[in-house]
Amino acid sequence: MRTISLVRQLGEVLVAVGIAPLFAGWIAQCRAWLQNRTAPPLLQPYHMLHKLFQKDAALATDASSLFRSTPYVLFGTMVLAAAIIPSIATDLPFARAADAIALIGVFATARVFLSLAAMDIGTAFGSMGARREMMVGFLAEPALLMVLFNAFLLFGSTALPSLVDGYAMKRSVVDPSVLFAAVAFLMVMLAENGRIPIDNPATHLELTMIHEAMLLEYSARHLALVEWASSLKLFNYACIGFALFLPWGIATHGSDGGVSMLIAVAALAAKLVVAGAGLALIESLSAKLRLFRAPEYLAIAFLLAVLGLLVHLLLGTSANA
Amino acid sequence: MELWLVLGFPLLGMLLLALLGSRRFAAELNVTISLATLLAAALLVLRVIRHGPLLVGHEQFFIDPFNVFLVALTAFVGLTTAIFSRPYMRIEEHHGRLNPTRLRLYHSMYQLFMGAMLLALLTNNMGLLWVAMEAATLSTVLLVSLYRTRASLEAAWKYFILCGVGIAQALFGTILLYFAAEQTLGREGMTALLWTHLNAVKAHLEPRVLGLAFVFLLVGYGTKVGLAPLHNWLPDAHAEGPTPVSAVLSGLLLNVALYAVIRCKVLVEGSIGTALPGRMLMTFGLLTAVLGAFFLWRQRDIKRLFGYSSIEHMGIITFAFGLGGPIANFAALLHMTVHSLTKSSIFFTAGHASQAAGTQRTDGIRGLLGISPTIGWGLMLGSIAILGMPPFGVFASEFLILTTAMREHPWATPFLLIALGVAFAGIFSKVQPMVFGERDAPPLPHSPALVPVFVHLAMVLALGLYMPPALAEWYRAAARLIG
Amino acid sequence: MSRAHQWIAAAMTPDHALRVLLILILFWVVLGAGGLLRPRTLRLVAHILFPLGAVACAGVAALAGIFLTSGHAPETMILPPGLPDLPFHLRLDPLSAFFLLLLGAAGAGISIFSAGYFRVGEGSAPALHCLQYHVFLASMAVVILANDAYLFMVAWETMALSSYFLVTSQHRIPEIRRAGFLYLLMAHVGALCILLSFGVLQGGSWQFTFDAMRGASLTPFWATTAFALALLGFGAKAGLVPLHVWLPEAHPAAPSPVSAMMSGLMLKTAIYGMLRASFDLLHVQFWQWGAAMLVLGLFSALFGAIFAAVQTDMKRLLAYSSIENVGLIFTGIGLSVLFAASHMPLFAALALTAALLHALNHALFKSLLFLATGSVLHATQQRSLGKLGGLIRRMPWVAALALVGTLAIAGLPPLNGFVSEWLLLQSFLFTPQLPHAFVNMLVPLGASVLALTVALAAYVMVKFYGIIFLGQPREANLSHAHDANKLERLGLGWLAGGCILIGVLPQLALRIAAPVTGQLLGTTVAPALSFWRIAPIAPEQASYSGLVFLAGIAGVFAVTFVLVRLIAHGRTRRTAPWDCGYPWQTARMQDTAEGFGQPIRHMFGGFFRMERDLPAADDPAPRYRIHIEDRFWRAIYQPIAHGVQRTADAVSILQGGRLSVYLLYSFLTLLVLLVFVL
Amino acid sequence: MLKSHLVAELLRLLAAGLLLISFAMLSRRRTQRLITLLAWQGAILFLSTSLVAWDAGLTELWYSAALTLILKVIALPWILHRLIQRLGAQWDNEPLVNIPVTMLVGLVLVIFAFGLAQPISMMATTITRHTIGIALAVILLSFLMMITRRKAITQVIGFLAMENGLFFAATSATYGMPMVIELGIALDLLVAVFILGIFFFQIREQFDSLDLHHLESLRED
Repeated sequence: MRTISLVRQLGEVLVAVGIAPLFAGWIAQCRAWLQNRTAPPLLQPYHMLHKLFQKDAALATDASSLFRSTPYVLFGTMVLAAAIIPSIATDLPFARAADAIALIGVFATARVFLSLAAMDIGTAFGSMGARREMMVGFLAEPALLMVLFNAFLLFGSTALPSLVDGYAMKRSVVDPSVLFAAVAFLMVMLAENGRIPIDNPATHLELTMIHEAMLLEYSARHLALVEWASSLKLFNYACIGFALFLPWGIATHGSDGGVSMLIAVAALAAKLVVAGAGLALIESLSAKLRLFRAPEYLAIAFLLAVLGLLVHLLLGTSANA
Repeated sequence: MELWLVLGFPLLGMLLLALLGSRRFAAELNVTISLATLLAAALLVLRVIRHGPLLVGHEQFFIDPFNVFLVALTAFVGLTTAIFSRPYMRIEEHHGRLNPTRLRLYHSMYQLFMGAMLLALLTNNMGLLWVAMEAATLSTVLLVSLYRTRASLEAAWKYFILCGVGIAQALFGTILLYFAAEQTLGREGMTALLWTHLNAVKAHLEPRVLGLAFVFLLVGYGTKVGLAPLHNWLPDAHAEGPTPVSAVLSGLLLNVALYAVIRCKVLVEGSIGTALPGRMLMTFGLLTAVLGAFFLWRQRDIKRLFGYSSIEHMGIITFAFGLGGPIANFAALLHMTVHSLTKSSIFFTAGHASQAAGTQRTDGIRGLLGISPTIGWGLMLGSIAILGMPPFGVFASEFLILTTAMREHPWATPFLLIALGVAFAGIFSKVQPMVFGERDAPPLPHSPALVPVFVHLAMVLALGLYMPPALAEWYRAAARLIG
Repeated sequence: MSRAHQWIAAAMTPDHALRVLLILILFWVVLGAGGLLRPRTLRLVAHILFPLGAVACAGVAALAGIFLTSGHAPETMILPPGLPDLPFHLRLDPLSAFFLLLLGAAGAGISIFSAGYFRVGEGSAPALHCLQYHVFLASMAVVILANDAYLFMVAWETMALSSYFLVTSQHRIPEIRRAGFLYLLMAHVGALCILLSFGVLQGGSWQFTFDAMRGASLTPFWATTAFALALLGFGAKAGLVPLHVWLPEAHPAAPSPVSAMMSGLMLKTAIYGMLRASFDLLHVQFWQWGAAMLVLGLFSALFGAIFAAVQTDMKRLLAYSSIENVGLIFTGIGLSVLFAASHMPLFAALALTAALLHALNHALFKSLLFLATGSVLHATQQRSLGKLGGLIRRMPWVAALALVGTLAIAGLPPLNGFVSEWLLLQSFLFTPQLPHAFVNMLVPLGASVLALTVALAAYVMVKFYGIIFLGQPREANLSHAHDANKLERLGLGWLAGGCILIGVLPQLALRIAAPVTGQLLGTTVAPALSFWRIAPIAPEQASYSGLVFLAGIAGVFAVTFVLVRLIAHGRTRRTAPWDCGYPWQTARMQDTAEGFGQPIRHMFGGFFRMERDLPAADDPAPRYRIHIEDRFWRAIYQPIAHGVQRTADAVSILQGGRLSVYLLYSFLTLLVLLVFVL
Repeated sequence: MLKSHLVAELLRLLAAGLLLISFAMLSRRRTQRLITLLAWQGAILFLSTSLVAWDAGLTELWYSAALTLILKVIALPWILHRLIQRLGAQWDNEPLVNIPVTMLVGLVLVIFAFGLAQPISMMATTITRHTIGIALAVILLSFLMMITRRKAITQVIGFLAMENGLFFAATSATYGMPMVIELGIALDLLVAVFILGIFFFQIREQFDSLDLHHLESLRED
C-alpha cells in the first residue's frame, strides 16, 4: 500500500478521535436550543475530558484487571472502527480489514467488554445495566444486518468502501428500498448509542439507566476514556450512516489526493452538523420509552429493514437497471 | 459312531443320575456327562468337517449343515449350564428350596432333556422328531414344576397342556405329511417320513395336503417356539422353573422347535411353490416381535422379563426365515446362535442376581455392581448384547435382517423399529437400576460360577467382529438348504 | 535411534498416513486397557496414560493436517475382521481427515486436562474411566475412518456405549441414571434409523461398502427416504430440535472432560455422518433437502440460544448452547445443499466452509468452557449459577482462559467463533440469487434469525462468565476456592491457543477446509487473499483480517495506555464501591441467573412451559421459584411414552392367566390359518 | 370285494359312533361318565383298527390295534378311574360355556372339518378315506371340550380324546404310521398320563382342589 494512503488513514483516524466529542457537544447544544435552555459551551466535552484526566482514579477495592483494562479496550475498538469506516476517503489500508458485518462484530466486542466490566464490581445497578445493554444489543443487531443486506443487494458488497464507490459509479435515483433501510438504521443508531427513546444519556435516575448504569463505578481517566469511546461510537455510527446513505463527497477510489480530500472533509463537516441537529430534533420530539417497549421499537426497525428488502426484491429489476 | 455317542451319553447320564442323582457328587457327574456329550459332538463336528454331511442308521439319522452347528451349540450350552447349575443349585438347597430327591429328579431330567433335544436335531425321521419333541416337553414339565410351589405347579400345568395340545396338532400335521408322502414314496422301507427323501421329492408332493399339514405343524411346533399368540406358557415356565432350566429353555428348546418348523417349511415351500409359508412366518414373526416387546415394557419379574425378550427374538428370527433368501437365512441362523448364547448367559446372571437379592422382582434388585461386580457387569453386558448393541454378534444379525427387510419389504421395518425400540426401553430401564445404584444385600453362600457367562459373551463378541470361515460356510450352506 | 527417526519420517509421509493412524487408534485402546493393571491407583492413569493419550491425539491431528495440506490422494485399507462377506473397509479422504484433525486437536487438550482432573472416589474407578475414555476416543476416530456400513455402525454404537458408561460413572445418583438411560435410548433409536438409511443406500446391490453406495443409483423416492432417515439418525445424535431432549440431560450429568468430549467431539461425528451421507453417498440431489436442514438448523439454533439464556445450571447452559451451535452448523450445511442443488458450487463451497469451520471452532471453545466448568466444579462443588460468583479473584488462570472461550463462543472478533459466523452470514448474502421464487425471498430472513441467535449467544455468554467469575461471591465457602492445577491449565491453554490462532489467522483454517469442499463440491473458496487477509469470494465484496483487528486494538490499547500515563498521572485510590452511595450493598443484591433470564422469558414466553411461584407481599421469608420446561417434552415425548404404556396395558390382557383362554387362542389361530390355506 | 364293501360300511358306522361319543363328551357333566365315554372311544378305535387290519391284511396294524386295546381301552381309563377314586373327584362340573351353545359350535366345527378333509379324501386310496373328516372333527371337538371345561381332569380327558382322534386319523388316512412311531407315541402318551397323575396329587395338596380357577394367578397385572 502507498504511503499516501497510510497518511490518509492516520489523518482520518485523528480527525475522528478529535471531533467525536465535538459532535456530541454539538448535539447537546442543539438539544438545549430546542428545549430553550441556555446551551453549555460547544467545547464542554473537551473540558470534561481534560478535568477527568486530571483527577485521581477511585477504584473499588476488589475491581479486577478486567475492570481496569476495559476502558482501553473500548477506546481501542472504537478507534479501530473509526479507522475502518471510510468517513473521508475510501482507499484506506484498514478499510479492507473488515466489511460492515465485521464492523458489527467490533461494536459487539465493545459492548460485551463494557457489560462484563459493569458486572465485575458486583453492584446491583451495574449488572442490571449490563443485562439491559446486552438485551438492546441482541435486538438491534438483526435489524442492522437487514439494513446491510439491503446495501448488499444494491451494490453486491458489504465492504463499506465498495459501497461508497458503488454510489459514485451509478448516479441513479435513490432506490426505494434505501428509504426503509435508512429509517431502520436511524432507529437502530439511536438505540445502540443509548439515546432517547431507548435510553437517556442525561438521566440521573438509576432505575431507568442502561448505558450510564454501567459506568457508575468508573471515575477519572477510566471514565474519560469510556466517555470518549462512547462519543466516538456515536460518531462512527453517523459515519456508517453517511457511507450507506449519503456517501456524496467522500474521496472515492480513483480520485487523487489534495482537492478531493478537502472536499471530503468539508462534506463530512456539513453532514455532521446537519445530522447532529437532526438527532437533537428527534430526541427532543420523542419521549423515552419504558424498557419493556424497547423490543417493540427494535422489532419495528427490523420490520422496516425487511420491508426494504422485499421492496427491492419485488421491484428489483427496475432498480438495478 | 460319534453320533451314537452324542445320543448315548445323555441317556446313560439320565439313568446314572436317576440312581445317584441325590449324592453329593451328582452335580459334578452331571457336568462330566455334559462334557462327554460335548466332546462327542465335537468329534462329530470334526468328522463332518472332514467328510461332509452323513447319513447313518438306516438313514434314520443325519447331519447336514443346518443341524450340525445346532448340535454343537446345544451340547456346548448344555455343558455351560451344567457348570453354572452346580453352585446355583447348591445355593438353592442352602436356601432350603430343594432337597436331594428333587435334585436327583432335576439331574436325570436335565440329561433326558438334553438327549431328547439332540435326538430331535439329529433324526432324519419326522415322526421321530415329533416323539423327541414330546419327550423334551415331558422332561421340562417335570423340571419346571421342580419347586412344587403353587406358582411352579401352575406354570408347569399350563406348559404341559398348551404344549401337549400344540404337539398334538403337530402330530396331525406329521400324519398328513406322511399321508402325502405315501402317495409318492409308498409304504415300503419306511422312507416316507425321512426328511432327506421328502426333500428329494418335495416338488411332487400334493400341495393342498402339505398346505394343511404346514398349518398344523406351524401351530404345533410354533407353540413351543413361543410364537404369539401361542406363547402364553413361555413366560410362566421361564419365571417359575429353576434358572438353569430357564436358560436351556430359552437357549435351546426354542431353537430346536424353530428348527423343526423350518424343516417343515422347506418341504412345504418346495411343494406348493408359492411364498405362502414364508408370508405366514413373516406375519407370525412380526406379530410375535411387537407383542413380545410390548409385554417387556411392564415386567416386574426379572426372569419373566427375559422370557418375553426371548419371545421377541424368536419373532425376529422367524421373520428373518420368512424373508428367505441367502442373506436373511444366514442372519436368522446367526441370530439363533448368538441369541441362545447371550440369553443363557443372561439367565445365569439373572439367577444369581435374584438369589443375591432374595427376590425375582426387578425393583427388589439393586446395586449389583456393589454386591458382585462380575454379576453386575455380566448382566449389564448381556443385556446390552441382547439389545443388539455392537460390537456384539446380535447386532450383526439384526444389521443384516433390518437392511434386507428395508429393501425387500419396507412395510415391515416400522414394526421392527417399534419392536426393537420398545424392547430396548423396556429392558434397559429395568436393568440399569438393578446393576447400578446403591447396594443392599449380603454376599452369596457359595461363590457363583460365572465363567460360562463371560465365555458366552466373549463368543458373542467374537461373532460380532469376526466369524470363523468354517462356521460361515455352514451358515451359507444351511441358508442355501433352506432357500 | 536413527531407525526410529526413519520410521517417524516414513510415518509422516502421507502415503502411510492411514496405517499410522490405525496404529495410533490401537495405541489408544492399549492405553485404555493399560489402566486395568493398577485399577484402583490414580498415578499410572493420571501421570502416564492420559498424557500419552494426549500425545497420540496430537499425532492424529498432525497426520490429518499433513494429509490435508499435502493434497494427497485418498487412501483405503481392508482389515480381515467383520462379517464374512464384508471385511472392515477404511478410507482416509479429506472429509475424514478434516474431522480427524478436529478430533485430535481438541482431544489433545481434553486428554491433558483429564490427566489432572480425575480423582479417586469420584464415580467409577480411574482405570475404568481411562478405559472407557480411550475407547470413546478410538471409536470416534474409527467412525470417521470407516468406509463400510457395518464398521461404521459398530464404531458408532461403541461410541454411544462407551460415552454412556462415562456419563453414568456417578451412577449412584438417580438423575444421572435417568439421563444416561434417555441418552442411550435416543442414541440407539437414532442408530437404527441410520442403519435403515444404509439399508436403502445399498440399493439392492448387497454391497455395504461406501464405494458401492456411491455407485448405487436410487430413485428420487428412495434417495429422499435415505436422506430423511439419515437426517433423523444423525440429527438425534447431533441434538437437532426436536430430537435434542437427551442432550441437556446427558451432557451436564457426565464428568466435565466427558461433557467436553461429547459436546466438542461426539456431536461432530454426527455432523460428519450427515456430510458423508448427503454429499458423498447421496451426492446432493434436491434443494428441498437443503431447505429442510436449513429450517431445522435455524430453529435449533434459536431454540438453543433462548433456552441457554434461561438456564441456572452452568453445564446445562453450555449444553443448550451446544444445541445452538449445532443448529448453526446445520444451517451452513443446509445452505450449502441449497446452493449445490441449484448449481452454484462456489456459494455452496462458501457455506460448507463456514459449517466446517464452525464445527472446528465449536470443538475448541465448547471443550474449553466445559473443562473450565470442571475446574470450577472441583474448586467449589457448585454447579448452580445462583451459588457462584467472583471467582476471577480466586481462580485467575481459569478465569482468563475461560474469558477467551467466552469471547470466542460469543462470536466476537478477533477470535475464531466470529470467523465462522461471519462466513455463514456472507453465504447468506447470496441467497437472493437462488433460482427458486419465494425461497430466495424467505431465506434472507433466515440470516436475521441467525443474527438474532448470534447476538443472543453473546447475551448468554455475558451471563455465563459474568455470574460465575465476576461480581461478589454469592456463597461464603467460595472464598477458599483454589485455581486449577498445572495439567488442567495446560489443557485449557492449549484449547484457548487454538481459539486465538484460528481467530487471528483464519486462512489456516480455510486452507485445511479447502480440500474438503474440493472433494464434496469440486470447488473451493479462495483460502487467503494475502498473508493477513481472507476474502472468500472477492476482495471488493467482503474481506476480513483477524490479524489487523488484533494489531489495531492492541496497538491503540498500548498507545493510549502510554499516553494516559504521560498526560494524566496514574494515581489510584482503592475504596469501597460507590454504587450510588448505597452503603448496605451485599452479594445477594447482585443480578442473578434468573434475573438474566427474565427479559428472555418475557420476550420468548411462547417457547417455554413456566411454573412460577411468586412470594406474597407480606411474606417474612420471601422465596421466588421458577421452573422452565421445553414444550417438546410434553408435546412429543410424553405422548409417545403414554402411547406405549397404554398399548402395553392393552397387550397384557392377552396374558390373562386363564388356561381355557390360552387354549382358545391357539384354537382360533389354527382355524384362521386353516381358513387361510383353504 | 363284497367283504371290503361290508368293512367300509362298518367303518362308517364306527366313525359315526366316534363322532357321536365326542358330542356326548361335550354334553356330559359327570367326570365318571366322561371316562367311560373315553373308554368307549378307545374301544371303537380298537374295532376300526382291527377291521382295517383284517381288510388290508397288515400285521403291524394288528399290533397297533392290540396296543390300542391295552392302552386306550383298559390302561388309561383304569388309571383315570383310580385317580378320581383316590382324589374323590367324581363331582359334577359346570362347563364355562353352556352346553347348547357348545353343541352348536361343535356342529359348525364338524362341517368345517368335512370341508377341510374333502381334498384329502379325494386322493386317499384307503377304504377308510371318508372317515378322515370325522377324525379331524373329533380332534377339533375335543379341543373345544378342553377349552370349555374348568376341571383339570376334564381337560386331560379332552387331551386323550384328541389323541384318539389323531390315532383314528392315522389309521383311516394312511393305515397307521410306521410301527416305531406308533410305539413312541404310545410311550409318550403313557408317560404323559403318569405325569398328569402326579400332578393331580401335587395340585390338590397345594390348592386342595382340582378346579382350574385356582390356576390363574400367573398373569400380567
